Amino acid sequence: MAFELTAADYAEYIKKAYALIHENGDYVTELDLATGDGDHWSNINMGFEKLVENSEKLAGMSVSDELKEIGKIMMAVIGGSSGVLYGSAYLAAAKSVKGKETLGKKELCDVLEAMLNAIISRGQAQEGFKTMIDSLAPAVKEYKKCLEEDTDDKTLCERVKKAAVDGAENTKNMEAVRGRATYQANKGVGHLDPGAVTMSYQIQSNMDVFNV
Amino acid sequence: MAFELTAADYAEYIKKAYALIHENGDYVTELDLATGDGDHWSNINMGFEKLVENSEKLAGMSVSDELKEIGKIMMAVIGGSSGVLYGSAYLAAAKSVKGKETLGKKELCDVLEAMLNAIISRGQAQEGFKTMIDSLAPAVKEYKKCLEEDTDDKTLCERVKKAAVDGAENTKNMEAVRGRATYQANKGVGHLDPGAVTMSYQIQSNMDVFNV
Amino acid sequence: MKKIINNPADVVKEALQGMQAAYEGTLDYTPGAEVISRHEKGDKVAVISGGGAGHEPLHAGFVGKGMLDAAVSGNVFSSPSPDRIGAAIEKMEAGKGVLLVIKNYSGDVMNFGLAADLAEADDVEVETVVVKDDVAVPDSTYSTGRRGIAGTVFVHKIAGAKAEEGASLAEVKAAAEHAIQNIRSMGMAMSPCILPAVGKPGFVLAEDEIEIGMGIHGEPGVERTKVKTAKEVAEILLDKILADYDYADSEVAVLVNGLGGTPLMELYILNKEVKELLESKGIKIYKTLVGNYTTALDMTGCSLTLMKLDDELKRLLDAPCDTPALKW
Amino acid sequence: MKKIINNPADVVKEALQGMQAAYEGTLDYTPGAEVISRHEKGDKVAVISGGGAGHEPLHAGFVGKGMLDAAVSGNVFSSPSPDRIGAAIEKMEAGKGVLLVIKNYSGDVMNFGLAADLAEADDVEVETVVVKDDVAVPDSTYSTGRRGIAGTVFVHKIAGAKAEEGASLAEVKAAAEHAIQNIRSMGMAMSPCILPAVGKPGFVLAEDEIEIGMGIHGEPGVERTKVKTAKEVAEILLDKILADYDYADSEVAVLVNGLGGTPLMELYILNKEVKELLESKGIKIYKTLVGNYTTALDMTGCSLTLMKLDDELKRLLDAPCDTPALKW
Ligand SMILES: Nc1ncnc2c1ncn2[C@@H]1O[C@H](COP(=O)(O)OP(=O)(O)O)[C@@H](O)[C@H]1O
Ligand SMILES: Nc1ncnc2c1ncn2[C@@H]1O[C@H](COP(=O)(O)OP(=O)(O)O)[C@@H](O)[C@H]1O
Ligand SMILES: [Mg+2]
Ligand SMILES: [Mg+2]
Ligand SMILES: [Mg+2]
Ligand SMILES: [Mg+2]
Repeated sequence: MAFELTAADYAEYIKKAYALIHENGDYVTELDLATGDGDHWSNINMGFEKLVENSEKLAGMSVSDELKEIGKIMMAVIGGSSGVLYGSAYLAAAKSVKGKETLGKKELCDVLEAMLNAIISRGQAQEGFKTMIDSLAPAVKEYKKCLEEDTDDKTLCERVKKAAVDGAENTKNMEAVRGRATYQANKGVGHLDPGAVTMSYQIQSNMDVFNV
Repeated sequence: MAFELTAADYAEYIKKAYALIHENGDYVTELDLATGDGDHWSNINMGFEKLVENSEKLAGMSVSDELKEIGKIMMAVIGGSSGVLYGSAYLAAAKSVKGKETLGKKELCDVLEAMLNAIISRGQAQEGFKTMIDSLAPAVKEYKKCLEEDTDDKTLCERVKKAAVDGAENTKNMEAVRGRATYQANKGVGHLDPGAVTMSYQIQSNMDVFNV
Repeated sequence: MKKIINNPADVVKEALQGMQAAYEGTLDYTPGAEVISRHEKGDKVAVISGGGAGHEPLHAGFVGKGMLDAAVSGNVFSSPSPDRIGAAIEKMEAGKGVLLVIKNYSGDVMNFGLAADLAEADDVEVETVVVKDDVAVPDSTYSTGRRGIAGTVFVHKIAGAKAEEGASLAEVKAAAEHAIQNIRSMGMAMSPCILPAVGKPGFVLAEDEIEIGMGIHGEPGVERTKVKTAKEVAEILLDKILADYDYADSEVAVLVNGLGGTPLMELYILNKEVKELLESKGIKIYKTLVGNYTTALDMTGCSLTLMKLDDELKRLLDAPCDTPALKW
Repeated sequence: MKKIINNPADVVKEALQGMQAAYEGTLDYTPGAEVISRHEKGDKVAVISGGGAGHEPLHAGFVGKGMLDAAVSGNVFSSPSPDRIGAAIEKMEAGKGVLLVIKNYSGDVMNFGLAADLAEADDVEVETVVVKDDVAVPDSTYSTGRRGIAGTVFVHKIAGAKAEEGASLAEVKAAAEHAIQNIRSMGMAMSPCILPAVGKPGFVLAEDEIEIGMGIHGEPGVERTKVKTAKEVAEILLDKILADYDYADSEVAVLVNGLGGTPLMELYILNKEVKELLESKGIKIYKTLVGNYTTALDMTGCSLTLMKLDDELKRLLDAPCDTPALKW
C-alpha cells in the first residue's frame, strides 16, 4: 500500500498489534514480574482485545476520531500506568491530526511524536528512565531522520522498526527511575522493561502494516 | 523389683513412658492426621513433658496423692479429648487407692480398672469405638485373668503388654463412633487410633518398669 | 514452616497477650487459664464460650458488650481443660448463672461438661448448649454427630444479646437453643492449614482439587472434586444446607465465612452468588456478614451459614454489640 | 490456581457487587466505574480514595461515616482509570470540594492526577494528597520514591473525620498532610500472592526465607533473610521505622497489618512483641489496630505502621466511624 493510511488500515494495524501482544503473554508477564507487579501484559492485552472488538466501529471513523476513540478505550480499559499513558498519548495524537481523514507519511510521524510528548509530560519521565519511552523515542527520532533523508518507504519502515526494537532491548541495562522497577534493588538492571517491549510490538506491527 | 511400687517407681515409669511417646512423635502425629486433627502427639507429649518436669515432686508423694497430682497436671496441660479423659482417669485411680503409700500387684490392677471406668463414663464410649479404650480394656481384662490364674510377675507383665499392644493394633479395622475419626468417610478404617497407640505405649512402659 | 511466632508451644498465650494489648481497658486476659474476658463484669447471666485456638477471631474476638463475657482458649485445635473453663466461670459469673456455648466436638463436650459439673458442685448455676450446625456431617445421637462451625458466631450474638437484656438463665439458654435450631452451615476447603506444633499440612489437596464439607480442623468432608467456580461453590453449599432444613419463604441472616487464608475479595464474590441464588429461591436476606469469622489458621476455603429469623431472632441479631470482631 | 472466582476478568466487578450486597442501603455500587460510595451524600468535603484491587478491605472497606465518601477500584493491582475516578468525584462532590487520597505509585499518581485536572476543568475544586509511608524505599523527589501502604488507613481515618466535622477542603487536606507526615510503615512478606489473571506467584521465596520490606504488590524489599521469630520481626520492622522518623517520647497509634494470608493469631503475637518493644523505648501506645487492613490478596506476611499523635490527630482518630472494616 502507498503511505496513505485510512481508519480501516489503522484498525487493521490494531489487530496485528493485538496478535503480537497476545502471543507474547508469558514473556511480557515474566518481564513485569521481574521488574514490576506482573500485570502489564494482562492490562495491555485487555486493552487491545477491547480495541479489536470495536474495530469495525473504529474503521468507520475519520482517522483523528478513531485515534481519540482508541485513547478513550485504552484509558478506560487498561488502567494502571500504561492505561493513562496510552490514553493521554492517543488523545494527543488525535489532536495532532485533527480533522484528517487519512494519515500520510508525515502525519504518522506527527502522531508518534505527539504520543511521545504526551507520555513524557504525563509520566514526568525521560529517555533513559527504563520505560516505554525508550522504545518510542528512538523510533520517532529515526522516523524524522528518514523523512529528512527522504528514504523510500520500505527503508523507513525497517529503520523505525529496528530503532523501536533496539530501544526496547537497550532498557535491559538501564536503571529505572520511574515506575515499579525503581523498587528493585538493582533498579531492574538485567531485565527489559515490559512497557518498552509492548511499545516495540506496536511500532513493529505498525510498520509492518504500512510496509506492504 | 518385687511387685511393690513406690511413688518413685511410678515417677520412673512416667519418664520411660515419656521417652517412648517422645520418640514416636512423627508416627503418632501421622495417625492423628489420618483420623483426627493431628495434635494428639503434641498434646500428650506436652503432658508427659510436664509430668517429667515435676517428677521429683511426684516421687516424694504418697502414691495416691501422686496419681491425683498427675491427673490434675494432665487435665491442665494436655487439653483436648485426651486431657480430660486422662485427667478423669487419674483422679479416679487416685480414689481407688486412696491413702495407699505404695501399689501391690492387685492395687495396680485396681488403678488401671478405675482409669478404664472413668474414661468410659467421661467419654460415653465403649470397647470397639476405636479409642484409647480399645488398648486399655483388653489390658485390664488380661491383668485380671493373670491375677485369677496367679501367673508369675514376668508372665503377667508380658501378657498385659501384649493385650494392650494387640488392642491398639485391632483399632486398625474398627469404625470410629466417638471422637474426630467419626468424620472420616470410612470412619478411620485402615488406620490405628492414635489414642489407643499412646495408651499402649504407657501400658508397655508401665509393665517394663515393673518387670525388672 | 513460615509463621510469625516465637515458639510453637507459646502461640496461644502470646496471641492472647497481644490481643489483650490491643484492647487495654476493655478486655482482660487471665494468664494460665488463657481466658479473655470483659473488663466490666455485668449484673446478668454470663455467656461463656471457647474451644481450641486457631479459629481466630473465634472465640476471644467475640468477647464484649452484647456477645460473650469470656472466651476460654485451649491449645491450637484442642479443647481447653476444665480448670481453664472454671477460671472463666469464676471470673464472670455474677450470681445470675452461666451459659456455656459449646461446639459439638468430643473434647469440647467433655471438658465443658466436666467444668459445668464442677461449677454446679460449687453452687454456680450452669447451663450448656451445643452448637451443631455443620450439615456436612449426618446428625446422630449414637455417635459424635454434627460439628459446630461458623454458625457459632450467630449463637454468640443471640445468646449475648438476650443476656444483655437481663433475661434469666433459662431464657438465655432458650434463645441460644432457638438460634441453634435455625442455623445450618456448610464449608469447603482448598488448601490445608499448618499447625504451629506440627509444622506441616494435615492433608494434601491436589493443585486442582477442593474438598466439600471439610471441617475447621481439616476433618474430611463429603467429597473431593475439581476446582469449581464461585457460582458452583455457592450452589453446592447452599443446596446441602437447604436440603437439611426448610428455609423456604423465610428471612435469613447470611454468613459468608473465610477459613483464614482466602482473600476477602473471593468471599465477596461468593456472597454475590449466594445472594443471587437466595433471591432466585425466594429466600429473603435480612442481614449479611462477609469475612473471616471462624477460621482454621491459614486454611483456604470458606463456609456458608444461614440462620432463619423470626421477630425475636431479628431483634437479638440487631441489638448493639461491641467486640473486636463484631460491632454495631 | 485455586480461587473462589468465576472468571479472572470479572473479579473486581463481582467482588464489589458482592460487597455492596452485604451493605444494602448503606453503600452504593456504580457498575463500570467500580465505585463503592456512601448511600447518603454529605454536605461536606468529599474524601475519595482508591487504587488497584487486591488490597481488600482497602479501599472500599473504609467507605462510610467518618472515613471515605467513595472508593474507586482499578483492576487487580492496577490503578483505576481517570474516568472511573471522575465518576466517583461526580457522584460524591457536594460543592464543598474533593480530597483525593492517593498512594504513591506512578499509576495512581498519573490517573488520579489526570482525574483531578479533568474535574478542575469542570469547576470542581479538587485537592490531592499522596501517601508515602513505606520506609523500605528511600524517599526521593527525583525518582518514583516511597510507596504508600497500610498507613493509608490512618490517612483515610484522619481526613474522613476532619471532613465529617465540616472542615473546609484546605483544612481537610492539611489534616491529611499532617497525618502523612507522622506515619511510617514497614512490611515483611513470607510467601507471594497469586493474581487471578496471572495464575501463578509473582516471585518465589524459599521454604525458610522471608523478605523484609516487600511492597504490597510483591515489589522487592530490602533484604531476603532466614525465617525470624516474631520478636525479631518486630525488632527489624520497628528499628527501620524509628530510624526514619523521630517517635521518641511520643504517643502513637499502632497498626499491625496482615497481608491477607497470615492468620490473626500470628498478628496478635507480633503485636505483643511490638507493644513490649515500644514500651521498652518509652513510646506510649494510644491505640492499636491488629488485623487485615491493607492486604495483597493471599500473600502471607505483615506490616507495622506507627502514627505519631498530637491532640488534633487523637481527636480525629477517636472520632466515630462506621465502615465495613473500621467502626467505633
Ligand atoms: N512515569 C512513566 N512514564 C513512562 N512510562 C512509564 C511510567 N511509569 C511506568 N511506565 C511504563 O509502564 C509500564 C508498566 O505498566 P503496567 O504494568 O501496565 O502498569 P503498573 O506499573 O501500574 O502495573 C512500565 O514497564 C513502563 O514502561
Ligand atoms: N469419647 C471418647 N472416649 C474415649 N476416647 C476418646 C474419645 N474421644 C476421643 N478419644 C481418644 O482421644 C484421641 C484423640 O485425642 P486428641 O487428639 O488429644 O484430642 P482431640 O480429638 O480433641 O484432638 C483419640 O485417638 C481417641 O483415642
Ligand atoms: Mg505492572
Ligand atoms: Mg487430635
Ligand atoms: Mg485437637
Ligand atoms: Mg499494576
